[in-house]
Amino acid sequence: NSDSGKDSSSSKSSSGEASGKITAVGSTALQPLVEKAAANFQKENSKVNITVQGGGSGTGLSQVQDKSVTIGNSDIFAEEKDGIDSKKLVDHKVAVVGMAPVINKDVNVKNLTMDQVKQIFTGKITNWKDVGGKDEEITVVNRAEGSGTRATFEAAVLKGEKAVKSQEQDSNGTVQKIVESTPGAISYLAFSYINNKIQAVSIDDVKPTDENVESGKWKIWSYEHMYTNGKADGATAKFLDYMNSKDVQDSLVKDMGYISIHNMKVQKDSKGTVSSK
Amino acid sequence: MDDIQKKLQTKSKATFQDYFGKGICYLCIGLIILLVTCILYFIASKGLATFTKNHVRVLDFLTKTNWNPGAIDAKGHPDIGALPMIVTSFSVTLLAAIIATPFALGVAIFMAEFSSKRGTKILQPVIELLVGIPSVVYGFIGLSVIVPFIRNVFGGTGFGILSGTLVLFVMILPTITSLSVDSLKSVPMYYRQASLALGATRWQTIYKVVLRSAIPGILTAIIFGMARAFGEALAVQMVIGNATLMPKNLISPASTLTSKLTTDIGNTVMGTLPNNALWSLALILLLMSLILNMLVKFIGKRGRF
Amino acid sequence: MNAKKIDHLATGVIYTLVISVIVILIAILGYILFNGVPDISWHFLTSAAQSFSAGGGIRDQLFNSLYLLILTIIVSLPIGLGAGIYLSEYAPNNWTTELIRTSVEVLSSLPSVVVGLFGYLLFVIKLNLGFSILSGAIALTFFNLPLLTRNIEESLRGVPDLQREAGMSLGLSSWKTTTKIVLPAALPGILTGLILSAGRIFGEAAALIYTAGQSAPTVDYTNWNIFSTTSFLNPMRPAETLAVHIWKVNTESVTPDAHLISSASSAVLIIVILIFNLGARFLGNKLYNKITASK
Amino acid sequence: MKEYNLTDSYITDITEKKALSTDNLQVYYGDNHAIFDANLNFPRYKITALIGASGCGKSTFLRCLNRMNDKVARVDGEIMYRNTDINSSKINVYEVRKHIGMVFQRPNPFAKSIKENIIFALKNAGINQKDELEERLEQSLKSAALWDEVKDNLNKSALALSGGQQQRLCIARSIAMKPDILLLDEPASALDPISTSKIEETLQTLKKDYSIIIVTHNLQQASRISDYTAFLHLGHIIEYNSTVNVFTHPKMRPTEDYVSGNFG
Amino acid sequence: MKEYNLTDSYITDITEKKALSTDNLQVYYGDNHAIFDANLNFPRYKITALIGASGCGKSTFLRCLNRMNDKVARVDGEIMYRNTDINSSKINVYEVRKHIGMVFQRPNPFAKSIKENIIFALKNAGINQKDELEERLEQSLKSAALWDEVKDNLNKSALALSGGQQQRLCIARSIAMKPDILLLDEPASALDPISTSKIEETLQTLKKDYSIIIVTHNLQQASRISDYTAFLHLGHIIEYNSTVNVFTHPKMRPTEDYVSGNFG
Ligand SMILES: Nc1ncnc2c1ncn2[C@@H]1O[C@H](COP(=O)(O)OP(=O)(O)OP(=O)(O)O)[C@@H](O)[C@H]1O
Ligand SMILES: Nc1ncnc2c1ncn2[C@@H]1O[C@H](COP(=O)(O)OP(=O)(O)OP(=O)(O)O)[C@@H](O)[C@H]1O
Ligand SMILES: [Mg+2]
Ligand SMILES: [Mg+2]
Ligand SMILES: O=P([O-])([O-])[O-]
Repeated sequence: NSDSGKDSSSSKSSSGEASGKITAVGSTALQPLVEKAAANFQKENSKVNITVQGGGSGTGLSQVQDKSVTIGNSDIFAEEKDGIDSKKLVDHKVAVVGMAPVINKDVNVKNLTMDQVKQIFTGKITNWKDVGGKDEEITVVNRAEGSGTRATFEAAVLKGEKAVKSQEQDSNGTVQKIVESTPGAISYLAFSYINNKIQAVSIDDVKPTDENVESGKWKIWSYEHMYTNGKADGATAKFLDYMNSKDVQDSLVKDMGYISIHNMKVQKDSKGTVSSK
Repeated sequence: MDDIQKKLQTKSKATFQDYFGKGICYLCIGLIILLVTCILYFIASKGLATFTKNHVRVLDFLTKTNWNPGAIDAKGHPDIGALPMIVTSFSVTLLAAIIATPFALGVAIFMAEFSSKRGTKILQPVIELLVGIPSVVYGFIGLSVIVPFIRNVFGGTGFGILSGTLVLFVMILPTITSLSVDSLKSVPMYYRQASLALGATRWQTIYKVVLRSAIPGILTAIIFGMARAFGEALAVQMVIGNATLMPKNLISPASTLTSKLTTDIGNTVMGTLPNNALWSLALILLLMSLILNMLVKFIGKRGRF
Repeated sequence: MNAKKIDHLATGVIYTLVISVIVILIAILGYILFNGVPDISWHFLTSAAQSFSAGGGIRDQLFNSLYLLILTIIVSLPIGLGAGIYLSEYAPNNWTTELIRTSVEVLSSLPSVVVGLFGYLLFVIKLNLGFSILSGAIALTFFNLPLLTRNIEESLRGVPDLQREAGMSLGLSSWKTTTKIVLPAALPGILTGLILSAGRIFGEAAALIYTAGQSAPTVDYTNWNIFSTTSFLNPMRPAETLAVHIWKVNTESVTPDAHLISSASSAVLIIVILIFNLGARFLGNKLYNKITASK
Repeated sequence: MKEYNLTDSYITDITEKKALSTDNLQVYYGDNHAIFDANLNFPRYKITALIGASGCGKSTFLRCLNRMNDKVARVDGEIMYRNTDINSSKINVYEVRKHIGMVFQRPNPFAKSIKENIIFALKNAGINQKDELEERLEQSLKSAALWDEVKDNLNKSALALSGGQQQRLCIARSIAMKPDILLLDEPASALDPISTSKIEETLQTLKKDYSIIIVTHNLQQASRISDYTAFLHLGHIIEYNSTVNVFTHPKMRPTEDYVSGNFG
Repeated sequence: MKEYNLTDSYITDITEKKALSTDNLQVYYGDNHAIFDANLNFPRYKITALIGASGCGKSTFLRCLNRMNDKVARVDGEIMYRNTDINSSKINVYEVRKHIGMVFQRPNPFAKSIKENIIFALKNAGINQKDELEERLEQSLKSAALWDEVKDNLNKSALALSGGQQQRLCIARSIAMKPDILLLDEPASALDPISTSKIEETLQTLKKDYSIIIVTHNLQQASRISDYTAFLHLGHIIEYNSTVNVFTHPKMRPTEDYVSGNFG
């Protein structure tokens, strides 16, 4: 199926000015980036009309699968999502996002081992004093089940074990706020949401930095994907090319707090296997 | 046959005006019925798919306490129990109504009976203003004021039923108040006069005459307030903690039907079990609001002399 | 205790309740305004929002909110009027009418997320309206209608039958009587309902996230051609409203000044609702006085 | 209450031209049979009074005559007006009401200006020339003896008038439509004696051009102003005769008791 | 309306024992001065009628007498009852109203049973013995001439009574409190003549034990039942005299015009 979705009445000519209507829906994390890129893109391609919306990765994937939208934005591989037939979808990786455990500042812990993180999130360790902090109960704050951040974090950290039942929040902003204000709280956030009011934790003495992600030392990261149903063409293809161009990767992607896809020295497949590029 | 006689027997402009007006009104109400039917059908079909397509047992859904749509339990059934959410929804709703009612009634009595025109003039718009504050804003005030307050006073994380209750209390206060005012005002003036002229005090008049006859209206107001509390999502979601656990006490994180629904819906794929299960929660909400409405009707009937 | 003492006591209790409610109200409004008003500036009101950098404004969101409000009222008021008139003037007193009333009221207590998702699947996807102001307005109509209908019905019922009899006995059709006699007399009540629902529309976020969308593409405020995609009047463009903006800024935004934007936007929202409230009341009274020739 | 035989009645024959007549009129409120076999002829350019104890059906009967009971009650039988049965479902009720006007017990002016109150219905009836409207406005207010009191304030709200003035405005509003017949349901019972006598005077002058049927529970009023009187009891027309006869030589026992105050 | 001199008045001296008197009573609705310098003495165990055109201030004046105008209007001056100025702010108004009962123009029974209607206020006033309640119930209904009609249906809703019965119930409700004085504001104006005459009879018997002040716009009624009559005009008491004198030898010009129907 090579049609790029019914919303896109894109012109077939691949040269010259593209025209058409593109709707990109899905991941809220990716939305601002694509929105900004789309605005810049439309300045040069005034005949292209791009609508960018959130709704969550699940929404993005299922809508692009139904061809209701042109592009489905997702934080996770289509293969990871139940109910999505990934064979029909074409993946376009547009950025990399690193994630780190974050804790409330008063806990005063700066480093954990991968195993400790795992035990905390599976509910086996429940007090900070067991990992070198003060005597305070651990409050685990999870992202909502099915969120890309949670899927990535659990794949990298829990390795198949089940997370403890605890608080869940459906957005990064709320998690940030709760960790900031709740004593003893721990959660995880994409690098872009980490600020100086919360404590990002090193794992096995590796600091959560862009360089460590790029080199593969930091294990918790994922791609930001833009899926099309079938091969992209016309304006959609042109826009996706633009997303991958230096223009976007070296400026917007960085501004957003993401890592450029070009800088990665390792790559990950949908099963989570990491290999060097 | 004279002119008038003929006129009597033929349709006139007024007749057509009436056809026209009737047509419009039927059209409008028809449209509303269509909308309602659509949305009911939509939710019912989605919500029932959990049971028909995914073969979750209704009884399990309503009585089990483990919500785990991704997994399958020992017997091979999907592991979906909504009881924690149902219990939490009921708890916050009832508690919020219990707290809000005395305040709302106090204000309503003040506005309807104490006849201080100026007080009413100020209170009325302020109460209307409260209705317009977005849920998110209530949620954030809850998150930054109520949650820390509860944490400091009662311990725990501060997230839980109590915080949810307090936020909802403020949110349903205007609803209950303004509907109660309406119902108090509809008690005929002469009841009050009659009672006062008999030497009853103002409070005796309010309590034994006015409130008595306004009771059906006030109950309706409370139930509408409860319906609003039951369906409120964004604000509750921020302060209740969203843990699909059976609430053990008022200050442990819990999850209401709506908060679960809003938290997860964007992260699931249409047509899959996790998504259908969420729609089943919506179906419960719908049924609840139906039951609450029936209750209103019932009270209304009983209340009439 | 004698009756007079109880009277004093009850009065005291009621005053205590009223004062505590007033304190709560003032605390909430004060909290929002105190946190927000200092950050409101002309620049804030008139510049576009920023995704990653500080200093963004709410120009488009504010306009979208107002535009959506107006569109929603345009869509829902006539329907609400028609349905309200039906229920108060035409509906027979039987179980079908009760059923209609019940279903309308059930609609009013549906969580707005559900309405939003329904609107998303039906209008945005099925009817191909896309993420647009129009989809948003229709979704908002869904939960605006029940309240509005109920309110209009009750206001109409409040007008004494004497007025209807007067109209009918002059040979007026019941439609004319209703629209020209009863409706004007019911205007103040209808207005209050309208203001209340306008407040709700203005503050609604959940139903709009999936219908009117969460992005505010830059529009051209000089383009009055409502069919043009860049026109600010085009109802087919996506439109993030102020309430949605507050939601988004709080939940997903990476802008450094998210907190500031959120509190200032909340304050703006409340101020706009207040202005709307007072304005509608003022205009309504004017209109009422004009129609009824009272002063 | 005394038991009377309700099947006996005395109905006089009207020799004058008839304005309206009812033939075997029955009214039911659900199961409640409110009017039984009413056969009455109302003479033209006369005032006919309907009297009877509270709840006997005076208002019910009156309201049938211009179909105000549509949707409220079931009305069987014929009401003949200009050789047409206006109780038939084929009849255009709006036209009926233009020709048979009605004034109610409690004054019910519209919440509009005095002027608007009068010309509103006229405009709706298709009268649009300014002259005609002005003329009818003045004429009807004069007929209702209200002109002098309001002529300088025609744009004032009708609700600002006193009760008696409001009632006369309602009469003016009715007659501005130039009806044939005017029905009045206790038009003066909410008014003070001054206003009442003004209204009575008005009716006396109106009767030159209109046939008037008036319900009243004030026997003095009935005897003062009406030419014919019908006495109703429990939904039955017990006696119908010239007013003088009804009050001085009642033919039926219940009537006699009622007018002499020994009733019930 | 004719212009009369409003400062002249004729107020007769009451030689009998007084039930109530007003001294320089003034009433203001905001800026609107509604009652001017009312100085009236109401004799004990007599019926005093207040008459006058609509809006002259009859109701306003009456409502002052048991402080029903509190919060509605500003009332200056003294109202002496048992040598106490009951218009003073120190007075317990609830007690005042127990001794000075009131019945309104439109019957206003509570939506409760007949029995409940009567004992409601009694219970509020702290009377709880069953015997006493039953006794007062029967006594008051008998005084109001309603006992025979309702004694088998005391638990029926009061709203199911006819208008006249409702009004008598309201009178019974008032006198169950054993007041000294009974104020009635046009108690019969909404009723048919039968009910009206029942009420008038009731008042005649009540006057043995109560001092009664009644507002009426029915001059016949005033002359039939009252001993004294006060005529009000535009807020002024123009004439106060024995009823016979007021109706047959009015001292003042406005009174004369009013009672002879030449007023206004
Ligand atoms: N809308 C109605 N529905 C049911 N019953 C009614 C209705 N209107 C009147 N009735 C009944 O019909 C009977 C006649 O009532 P109607 O109002 O005609 O009496 P009336 O002679 O006008 O009395 P009144 O002097 O009190 O106005 C009464 O028994 C009354 O209860
Ligand atoms: N609540 C009120 N507020 C302001 N003005 C009032 C109020 N009640 C009465 N008035 C005014 O006071 C004056 C006297 O009114 P009142 O009701 O005492 O007259 P009335 O003699 O009882 O007339 P009616 O025979 O129509 O009952 C009138 O001018 C009236 O408009
Ligand atoms: Mg009647
Ligand atoms: Mg009065
Ligand atoms: O990026 P999220 O899917 O975790 O919101």
